[in-house]
Amino acid sequence: MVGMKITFKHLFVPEVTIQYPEIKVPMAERVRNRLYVNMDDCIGCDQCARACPVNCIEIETVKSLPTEDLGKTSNGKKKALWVTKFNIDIAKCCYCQLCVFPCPTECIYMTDVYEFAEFEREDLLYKFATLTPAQAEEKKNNFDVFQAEKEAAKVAAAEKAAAEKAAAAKAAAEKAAEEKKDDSKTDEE
Amino acid sequence: MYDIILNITGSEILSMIISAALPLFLFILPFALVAVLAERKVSAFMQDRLGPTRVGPKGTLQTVADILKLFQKEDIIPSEADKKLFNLAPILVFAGSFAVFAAIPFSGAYIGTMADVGVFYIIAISSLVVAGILMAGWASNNKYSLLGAVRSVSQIISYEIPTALVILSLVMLAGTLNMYDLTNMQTEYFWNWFIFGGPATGIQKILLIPFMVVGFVIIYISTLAEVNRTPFDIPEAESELVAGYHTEYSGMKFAIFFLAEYANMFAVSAIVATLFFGGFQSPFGYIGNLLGAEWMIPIEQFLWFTVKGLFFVFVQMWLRWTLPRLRVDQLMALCWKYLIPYAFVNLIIIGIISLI
Amino acid sequence: MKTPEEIFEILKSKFGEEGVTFTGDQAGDPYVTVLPEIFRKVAVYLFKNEDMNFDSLMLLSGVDDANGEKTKDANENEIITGGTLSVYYNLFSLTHRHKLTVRVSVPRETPEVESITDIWRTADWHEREAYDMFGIIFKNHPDLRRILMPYDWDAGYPLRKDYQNPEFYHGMKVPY
Amino acid sequence: MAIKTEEMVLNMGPQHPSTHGVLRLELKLSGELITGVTPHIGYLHRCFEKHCEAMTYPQVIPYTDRMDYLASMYNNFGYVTAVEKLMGIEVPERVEYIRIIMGELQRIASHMVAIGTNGLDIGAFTPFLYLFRDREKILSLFEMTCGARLLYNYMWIGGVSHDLHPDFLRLTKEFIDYFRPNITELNNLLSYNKIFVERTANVGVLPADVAINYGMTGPNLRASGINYDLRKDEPYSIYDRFDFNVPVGEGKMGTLGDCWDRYYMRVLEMEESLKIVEQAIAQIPDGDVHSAIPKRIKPPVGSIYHRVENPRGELGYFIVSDGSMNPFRVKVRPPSFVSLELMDELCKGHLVSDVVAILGSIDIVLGEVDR
Repeated sequence: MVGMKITFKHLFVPEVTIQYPEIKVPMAERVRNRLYVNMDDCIGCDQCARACPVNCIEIETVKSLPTEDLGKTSNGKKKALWVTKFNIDIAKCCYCQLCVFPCPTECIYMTDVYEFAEFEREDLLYKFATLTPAQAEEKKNNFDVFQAEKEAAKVAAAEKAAAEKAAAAKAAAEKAAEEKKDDSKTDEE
Repeated sequence: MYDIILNITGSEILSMIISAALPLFLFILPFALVAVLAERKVSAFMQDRLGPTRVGPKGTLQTVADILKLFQKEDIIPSEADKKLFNLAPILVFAGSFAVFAAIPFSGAYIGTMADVGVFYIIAISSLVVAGILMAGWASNNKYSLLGAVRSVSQIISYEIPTALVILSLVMLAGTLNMYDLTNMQTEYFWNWFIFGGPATGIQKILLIPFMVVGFVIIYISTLAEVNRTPFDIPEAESELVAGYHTEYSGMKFAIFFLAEYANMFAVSAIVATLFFGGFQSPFGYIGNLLGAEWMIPIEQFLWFTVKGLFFVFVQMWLRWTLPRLRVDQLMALCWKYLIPYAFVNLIIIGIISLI
Repeated sequence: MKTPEEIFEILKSKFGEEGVTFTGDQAGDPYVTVLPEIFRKVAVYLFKNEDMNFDSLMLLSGVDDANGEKTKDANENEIITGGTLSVYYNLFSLTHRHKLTVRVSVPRETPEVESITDIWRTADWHEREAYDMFGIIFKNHPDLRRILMPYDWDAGYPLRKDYQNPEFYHGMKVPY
Repeated sequence: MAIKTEEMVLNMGPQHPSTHGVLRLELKLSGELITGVTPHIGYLHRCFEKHCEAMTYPQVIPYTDRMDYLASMYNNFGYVTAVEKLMGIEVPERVEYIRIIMGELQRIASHMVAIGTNGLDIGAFTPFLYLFRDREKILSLFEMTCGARLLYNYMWIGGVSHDLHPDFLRLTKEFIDYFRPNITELNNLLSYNKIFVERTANVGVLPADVAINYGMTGPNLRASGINYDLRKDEPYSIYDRFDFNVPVGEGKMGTLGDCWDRYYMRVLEMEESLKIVEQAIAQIPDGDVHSAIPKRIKPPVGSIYHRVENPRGELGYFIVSDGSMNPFRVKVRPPSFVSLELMDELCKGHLVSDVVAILGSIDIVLGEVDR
């Protein structure tokens, strides 16, 4: 009967539950919900992709040409890579926050948005890359072009070097031949 | 009521059926709707939560929403189930639990049937439910419901004996089986109720009080078990047998089982209120005859009857959300080793006292 | 309260020099390696003997030592042949509060270890798990069958280093 | 002619309201009496150990969370101290205190779930909801410090991910004062309730020697009268600085080692954990929590077995390292895996509704059993 007294007392205790859609639970500020990447700070260093236990971050970068200037990140680090693809598959993410700590420029962090359910699973694949596919293509092409030029330049340089060596060798050979001729001339005189 | 209908319809049988069936539609169905919501609200407040608040203002239309949902749910019949029994079971359980109301006096002016064997009829009809449950358990061809059905059958049958014994001791004292006369005996003030010794006078009354209280406790516990409620809800123990005999039912059949359970709950608390707490008698006189308006009394009596019934229904709900569940053999032990011997002793002592 | 070294000395004196060897130089806790042939007697001794009284087996874990030579087969996944599979027994005595780790190494092709289920009842499921994950067969074990993987998993033993995921299992694609 | 009775095999299948997860119990029944129970596990097997071999040491921590998802803080604690012992890292004082506070709060939360579901299986619905209302307070404490409510990845090798929130200590003190009277209320409502006692006393009795032989640990072992608690007998981290007593079963409500004892152990342990957290809050020093976290974690070659007192029993990590960045082999000794073996022994001769009571009292979590 003691138990009955308790439950009866609880009849008058005000309720603890809240009505979810109208009243929302205030989130703690360190809460770990949806990932967000601030793209203009991202230098494409792939630290977060390496730290992720479920590898749900895929990054592809293209080296920028020395001529292009990509500007600086907020804390003054020079950016050298075009980030053509930065996908986070939030459906696979286990919200462990291991990717937030190694990021040098702190551009990846967890926001407190928790209502991001989707109907299609593909929508959960967040694409953070700022370059449109066309731009990405273009960046890749001119990088390949640049690469090709460098190759060509190197090959050319190599040939020149080889040519010089050959020339030098020929010159040396001729000199030797002349000396032999001089010797023979001296012999003849 | 019966004679009013008689001169309207003129035929004997028709008026008998109408007057017996009237409480079913006018009172019990709306009560069942309210009871389902009340149970969820009471349990919610006891557990510091709100209960249904979405449907209708503060959740009042929740049960209507439930019934509509159950209506359009598909009526699945398991493949190897025994079709005839499967469909017959809910009807039997529904009929059994609603037929009881024919003999309960709702108010001075209204009683379903002026049956002289009132109480005896009630005990007989309520065991019809047992057949229904056994059919449901066996027909749904599922081990869990078979276990649930066998348990609930043994439980209901074994708990009818203490109920019958206590009613016997009461009827012996009152001398009549008719519920209407029983209630009239407990007229006027509440110390005339049977729990306080009934209409007897002097030494006999004082002697009777303790045994009447014991009798009330026994009958309350055993009727609880008969309705599969609170500590005895083993047949549909969620954590062991999933949902006992009505696991395989869905849609309308499940709604019928559900309503039958709540109707049974009210029926049982009405019987206990009528037998021990003076059915529709008001504890301290009627306002009707104070103001001299004769016609108000039956309405007042009906109100008192409903208040007492609801109070006992509330106590059942209160028990359900406080006490854990008994095991089957403990249940049987409680019935055979404690309730029945006490009921017998109680019967004998009351018999001796009534001889003085 | 005995240190593993003292226990090792007692075991060496009892079971002879070659049967029992001790490695304590590595990081973490030292362990005693026992030959599979005499392991059963050592176990019974450790359990029955008064001043040892190892009455509770904390953990039994199989480890694939992967010390065989590695060859590349058709579609360049590794196959390890030769080498050993070893079983580590972590024993503990409630009365004397001392611990011991015993290691038994068995060849990869015929991984057979005597079962100790009748000495420590807890070994029953641990051995079944070691069989399920590594394929180590425990002789006269009450019912040696797979415990964690589905019972009819026929694509080898998952925790071996050279384990390849099967393409389909009952028509279901395995790597999603 | 004797009635021909044959045994009925009842499958308390993977989907059953009271199997605490995905477990199939095959009960052999004659009537209601149980003649044999064979548990079938493996439905929740996520090959934790195979994952560990492909991950670096810090990346394994989120996986240890998901093993015993009701006490994931303590799983981290076990794994992290094992690797630290292997690498010989000394952790600053403040981190030790934070870990003890977090561990003990997690023990209270896990016991709350254990007691709640045990009561629920026996039919008492209301105490389950009272306990979950209090458990919400602990979860919000965890969320304040590390951001997550159930799977924290809070303890790292050599430190913790976040320092304590400024008003964490104050809120924890409030929680302790708030929760203490609730335990006595729970006791009156459930522990001493006549029907609850009748349902659990003398049910599933576990004698002491069988418990040891089966390798039983934690509250289930102490309920059989053996005073063995890792925090007292083999004090790891700084448990030796706190004074708390270890509750041991006395068979108050029936024979020693029955369901009621195992249930009551957890209630007493909740009170002890409150004491520990109280003392830890009082003595916590300041300091930096990130100082001892090594940049590159490459433990030396070797193997180690380290055990911790998880709310469900003794959680042990056997780590073999071959000197590379990834662990060579991580084997876990989950306490629930071991206590599940006892089901057959405990349930013989009882009724179907007792199986539910016994399963609730040994308190298993299937995530840990199947790994």
